[in-house]
Amino acid sequence: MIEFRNIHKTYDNGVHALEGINLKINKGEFLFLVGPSGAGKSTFIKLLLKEEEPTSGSIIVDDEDITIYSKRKTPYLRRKISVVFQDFRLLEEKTLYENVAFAMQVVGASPKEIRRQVPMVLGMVGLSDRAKQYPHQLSGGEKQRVSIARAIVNRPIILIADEPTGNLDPDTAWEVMKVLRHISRRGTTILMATHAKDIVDVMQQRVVALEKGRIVRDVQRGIYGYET
Amino acid sequence: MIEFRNIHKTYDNGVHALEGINLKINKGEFLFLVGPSGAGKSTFIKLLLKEEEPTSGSIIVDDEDITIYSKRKTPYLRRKISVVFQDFRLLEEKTLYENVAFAMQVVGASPKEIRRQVPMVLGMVGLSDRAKQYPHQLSGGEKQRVSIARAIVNRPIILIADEPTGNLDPDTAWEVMKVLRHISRRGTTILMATHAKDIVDVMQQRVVALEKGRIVRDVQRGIYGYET
Amino acid sequence: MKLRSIQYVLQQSFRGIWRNKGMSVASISSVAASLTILGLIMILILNMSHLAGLAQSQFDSVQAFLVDDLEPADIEVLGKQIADISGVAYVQYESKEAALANMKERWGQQGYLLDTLEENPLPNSYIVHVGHISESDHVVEQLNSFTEIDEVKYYRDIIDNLIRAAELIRSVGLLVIVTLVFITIFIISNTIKLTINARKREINIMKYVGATNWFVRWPFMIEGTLLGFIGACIALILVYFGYHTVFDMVTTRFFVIFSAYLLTVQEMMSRTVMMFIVLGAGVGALGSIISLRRYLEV
Amino acid sequence: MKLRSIQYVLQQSFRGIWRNKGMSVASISSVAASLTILGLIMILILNMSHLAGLAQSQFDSVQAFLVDDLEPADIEVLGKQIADISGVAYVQYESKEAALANMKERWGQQGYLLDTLEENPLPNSYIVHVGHISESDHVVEQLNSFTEIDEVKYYRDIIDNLIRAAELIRSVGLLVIVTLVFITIFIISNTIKLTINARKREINIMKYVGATNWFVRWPFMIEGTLLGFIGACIALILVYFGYHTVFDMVTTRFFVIFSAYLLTVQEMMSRTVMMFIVLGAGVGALGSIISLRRYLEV
Ligand SMILES: Nc1ncnc2c1ncn2[C@@H]1O[C@H](COP(=O)(O)OP(=O)(O)OP(=O)(O)O)[C@@H](O)[C@H]1O
Ligand SMILES: Nc1ncnc2c1ncn2[C@@H]1O[C@H](COP(=O)(O)OP(=O)(O)OP(=O)(O)O)[C@@H](O)[C@H]1O
Ligand SMILES: [Mg+2]
Ligand SMILES: [Mg+2]
Repeated sequence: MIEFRNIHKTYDNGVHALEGINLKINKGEFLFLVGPSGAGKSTFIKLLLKEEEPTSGSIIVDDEDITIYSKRKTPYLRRKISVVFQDFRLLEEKTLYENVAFAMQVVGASPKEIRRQVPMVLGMVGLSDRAKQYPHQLSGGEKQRVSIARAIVNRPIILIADEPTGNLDPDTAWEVMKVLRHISRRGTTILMATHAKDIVDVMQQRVVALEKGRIVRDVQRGIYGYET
Repeated sequence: MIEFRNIHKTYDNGVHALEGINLKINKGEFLFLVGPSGAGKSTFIKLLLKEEEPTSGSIIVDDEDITIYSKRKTPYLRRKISVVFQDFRLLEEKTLYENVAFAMQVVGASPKEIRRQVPMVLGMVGLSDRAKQYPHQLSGGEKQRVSIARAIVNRPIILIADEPTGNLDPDTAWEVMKVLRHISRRGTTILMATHAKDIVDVMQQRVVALEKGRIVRDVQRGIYGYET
Repeated sequence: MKLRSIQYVLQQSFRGIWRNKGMSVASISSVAASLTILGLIMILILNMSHLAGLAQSQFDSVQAFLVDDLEPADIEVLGKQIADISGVAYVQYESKEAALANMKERWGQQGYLLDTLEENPLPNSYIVHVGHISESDHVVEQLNSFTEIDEVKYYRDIIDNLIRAAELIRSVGLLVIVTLVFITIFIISNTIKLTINARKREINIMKYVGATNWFVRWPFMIEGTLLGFIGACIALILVYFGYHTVFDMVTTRFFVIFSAYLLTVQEMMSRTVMMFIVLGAGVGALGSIISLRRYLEV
Repeated sequence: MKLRSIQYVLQQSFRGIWRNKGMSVASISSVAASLTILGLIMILILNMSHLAGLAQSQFDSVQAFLVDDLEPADIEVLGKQIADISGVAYVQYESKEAALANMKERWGQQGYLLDTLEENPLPNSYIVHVGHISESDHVVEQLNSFTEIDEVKYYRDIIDNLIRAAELIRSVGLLVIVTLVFITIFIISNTIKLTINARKREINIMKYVGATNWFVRWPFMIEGTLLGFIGACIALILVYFGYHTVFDMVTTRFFVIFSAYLLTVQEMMSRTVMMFIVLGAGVGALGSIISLRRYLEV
């Protein structure tokens, strides 16, 4: 499903964010990406989305090498891979409903489908009654949940989440994890960058640990593994 | 130092964010504000900063009632109270150094002081070598630390932190907590809204728990107290 | 494009305008302002050029004095021959008696001086009206080749100066209008650029949820077109009422006869309507597409 | 304000311009474009008004015909009296002989008609030059009160028309210029507004770190002033070279004599330099302050 082949990424300012990453993620897998601040987790995700280009190496998604992909096809790549961003990236001038509906309009969903699907996912993240409000009227945790709703509404084949529980209290965080586990069971590949030790330890899934741009650990049914 | 007297806050859309808050915080206290997503923690902080006005009730800061304060004096209130924002609020077009220096220029610090103080606080949050970079070149955790550096550089008498460890790995989070404890020992009053159960449990400080806009618990040397 | 998409695009465009009210008003008014200026200048220049044309028509005649002793029949034949010269509009005969009477009338107060003349020294003549002032030279040349014609009189200097002046007004005017059209295009596209710049975050997010470039572009393009179109309409209304007022003021308060020399409000509008709408809407649309380009590169 | 603060403000302003290069260029060029238009129109209108003034000076004389049988001494006394009338610039005497000779010369080809006259029927006259065309009426009135003066001749219609035309050009011209100044102010302040709108987040953050309103305002104001000032300078350079080119073209390629009737490039610049700089920089500064207002309310 996803394969990183000897990926290096050096930013313009000389920071070596990733140094020789080799990783294979299978269809339907649930993978935690952990590591200290600045380890390269977000960079890893940005490369998958073609938000940044790797300095060397190649990335295979769904049997296609996306590093030699034409710019034109980027939108279609991003429809396969949904993302929950660390900074939410909601459209300030659209209501929650519209923010989620927008992701469906982009892929050309029918109004009927949209009317059925959007309230459903807003319900899944517990925001049914806030549908008509704007992002600036929400608390941090609520914004994060809208971002999750938008990411899952199109039933993507790959879901990437960058710190999706960073602004959530433990209870709400677990609600979100249940949603993710649910869609993972439906066959979606999930890649989640996180610092939430509790969650990683309890979920018992594959854990890949990054440190200074390198993979230092890759275990099935792993734990967070950093001292606190 | 800070006193909330029967504070109610209802937003324009009818959400009752705070309902009858009475709370007294003494000088030099270290207080955790906990509660589920949407409980009213950020609203509590916004009222203190006059980002929002309470619907009723009064707030006393440093012996002055800030609810009857003139708009003109708001900047001086904000110099007493430094804030680490949940969404960082860094100036995108300034380097880290400039972002921190800016907070000092605002209060009219001398260039000499600025040159001494800024590198010091950047060192405290472990970002000395990134001083010349821009916010968009940083990872989420790094941005959060810049935001903390900016908040402490002026040695405020009150420091408010909204989820300051949300994007940090446990190790870095503890580094940040050490910095906060350090300035707390110097006499700064600290108010921290957080979901980080581990941290609250270990720190053994006063814990105020909000739920649906009401204070449901207020204990000295408390713990996070929500099930996970 | 599917019907559903068209509906989506239109809906997004109107919402875009409405949600960014402040900026929409700013863009529309900048477009209106610059087109209004263009309209003002066009009024000035077109009228000057029109006046130059009218002035020329006052000097479109050439007087051909005939030799003495021609038979009436010869004179008539000559008249027909002159009328056949290419460029000649029509011909008028003035007998020597008529010429003297005219002269006396023109001299007015001093006309009595002519009463002391023993005989009429003036020749018979044809007044030859040319179709266009620029053909005078050629007509005069032809007239000189007739043996029956003694001398040809025409306002050579005035005609030359008028032709030059008209040429000058036309070329300077064209230069000014073309310059202005470019400046207008510039201001409009700048405004659209600033409007879009303020929304780069929005565009960025759209791209990250998987929107294709055209999916992002369409609503912005329609929005730019609408802003430009509304601006153009406002400018047209301003130009229309502005010119109407000035026209009325000039023709009633100053010279009534002036009305004949000014382009009518209708003529003016017929020259500006299409131009303004194309400029406003076209530049709005193009400006949107071009300004979007750099933000779509993500 | 402390020296340190001034240094801070200037530094921030230049950085602001540099870091928002794209928008700075857009603002500067919109300001330059609208002031250039204003310059173009001012060239047109000031020149038209200047030409009208020159045309008037061609008709600044009145001819007073004297009654017959005046002694040369009386004539001389009368001349002095006329010269004393307020509004009279200077007086020229034309004897009846000189008048006839002039007339003969004017008639040219047909001058021989005058040779048959038995006696000179023309009167002696004074040609009275008035200081300004608008004083003609008053001078004529005074002249009519002399018994030695038989009749006063002047180009009443032409003078009236010229006065009206000049008045028309002045009032329509003033209207157009004032309208344009407003439109220019509008475009400049709109541009500044759009520029600031795109930076509202920045302003918002400044306020949250405890900046006073003036601390936020100063750099933006200086920035607006600089953008406006640079735009004004570019417009001045364009107007200068543009007018220089057209002026040269008109005076060499068309009528050499025209140069006397056009405002020189220097005269033109002396009228625009201050105006443009005040408009560009002033509106830039004011526009910044006004546009900032709503973003400072946090
Ligand atoms: N656009 C950029 N330009 C330059 N350097 C960058 C850029 N983005 C990230 N970096 C640097 O690359 C390194 C890896 O960053 P990345 O965002 O991948 O970290 P992360 O693992 O997501 O950290 P966090 O947990 O704090 O979000 C960091 O040192 C960061 O400063
Ligand atoms: N500007 C606003 N307009 C309307 N409603 C708002 C606004 N800001 C917050 N709210 C609502 O008020 C309630 C309290 O929000 P607040 O941001 O204080 O929560 P919080 O405790 O900080 O939550 P979190 O942990 O998710 O950040 C929420 O239901 C939120 O949706
Ligand atoms: Mg990250
Ligand atoms: Mg909050």
